Amino acid sequence: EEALRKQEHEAFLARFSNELCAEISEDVLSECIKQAADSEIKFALEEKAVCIARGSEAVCGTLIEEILAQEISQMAQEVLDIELGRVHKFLK
Amino acid sequence: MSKEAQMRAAINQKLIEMGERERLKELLRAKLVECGWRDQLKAHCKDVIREKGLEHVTVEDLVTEITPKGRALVPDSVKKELLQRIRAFLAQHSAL
Amino acid sequence: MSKEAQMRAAINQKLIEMGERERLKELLRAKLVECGWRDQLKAHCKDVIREKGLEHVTVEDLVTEITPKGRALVPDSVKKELLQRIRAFLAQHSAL
Repeated sequence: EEALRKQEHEAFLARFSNELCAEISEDVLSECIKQAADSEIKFALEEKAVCIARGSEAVCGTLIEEILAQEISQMAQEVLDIELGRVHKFLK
Repeated sequence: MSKEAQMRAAINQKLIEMGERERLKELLRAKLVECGWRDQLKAHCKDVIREKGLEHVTVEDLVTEITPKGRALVPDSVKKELLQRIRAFLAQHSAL
Repeated sequence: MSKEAQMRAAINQKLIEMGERERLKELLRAKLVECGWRDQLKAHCKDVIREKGLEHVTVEDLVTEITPKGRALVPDSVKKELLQRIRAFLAQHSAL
């Protein structure tokens, strides 16, 4: 009877250990998976925000350069035309 | 309450009271970092986000997507070590 | 194409699609007049012509000569306003 009781107890401990192991693993894995998903989404969002900020600055810079180039060449042409016109008028 | 249920309740209480449940969790967390599981999972998260596009993924979607791989990636040696530690504790604290 | 280059292309495309790029150009032109940039640069043009002599200056020379000053004379506040406007536009149309 004692041997049987011991055998049953051993079987119970083995079963319980496995259950407990599964339970603790499930708790920890769920927690770690949630943390990983959370932080990776956060990280990706931050990375995207930085990329948008840099991209906006670059596009802004290009836009300014484009307008300056147009304005400056137009202005140079205008001023030269005016100055030349003045000289022609003077010569006449 | 059956004898087995009583024993379960008693062991569970002891696990909590003695802080062993938390220690077991801590052990598992540490082992997961040590064996590279966390890094692998992170890389998998990045892959999923890249594939689906950030704007189409919520945290919940990502959890659902990575959980099977997360479970599969736990090395047997880590599971064994945890089980070993639980068995040792139960052997010590579950006298007949 | 790098991630940043892709982003720049996406921003540009969005600005063009919605006609915002043209509006931003108009805004910048107006701001350059408003802040006195045009007048200052025009005066500088005249100085350069006077210094070099009209017969020795081509349009290309003049452009090369005045461009550095043209860039330097754009007030930071104008650059900032333009950037702000781009950011606000992207925040409103965040399908990037």
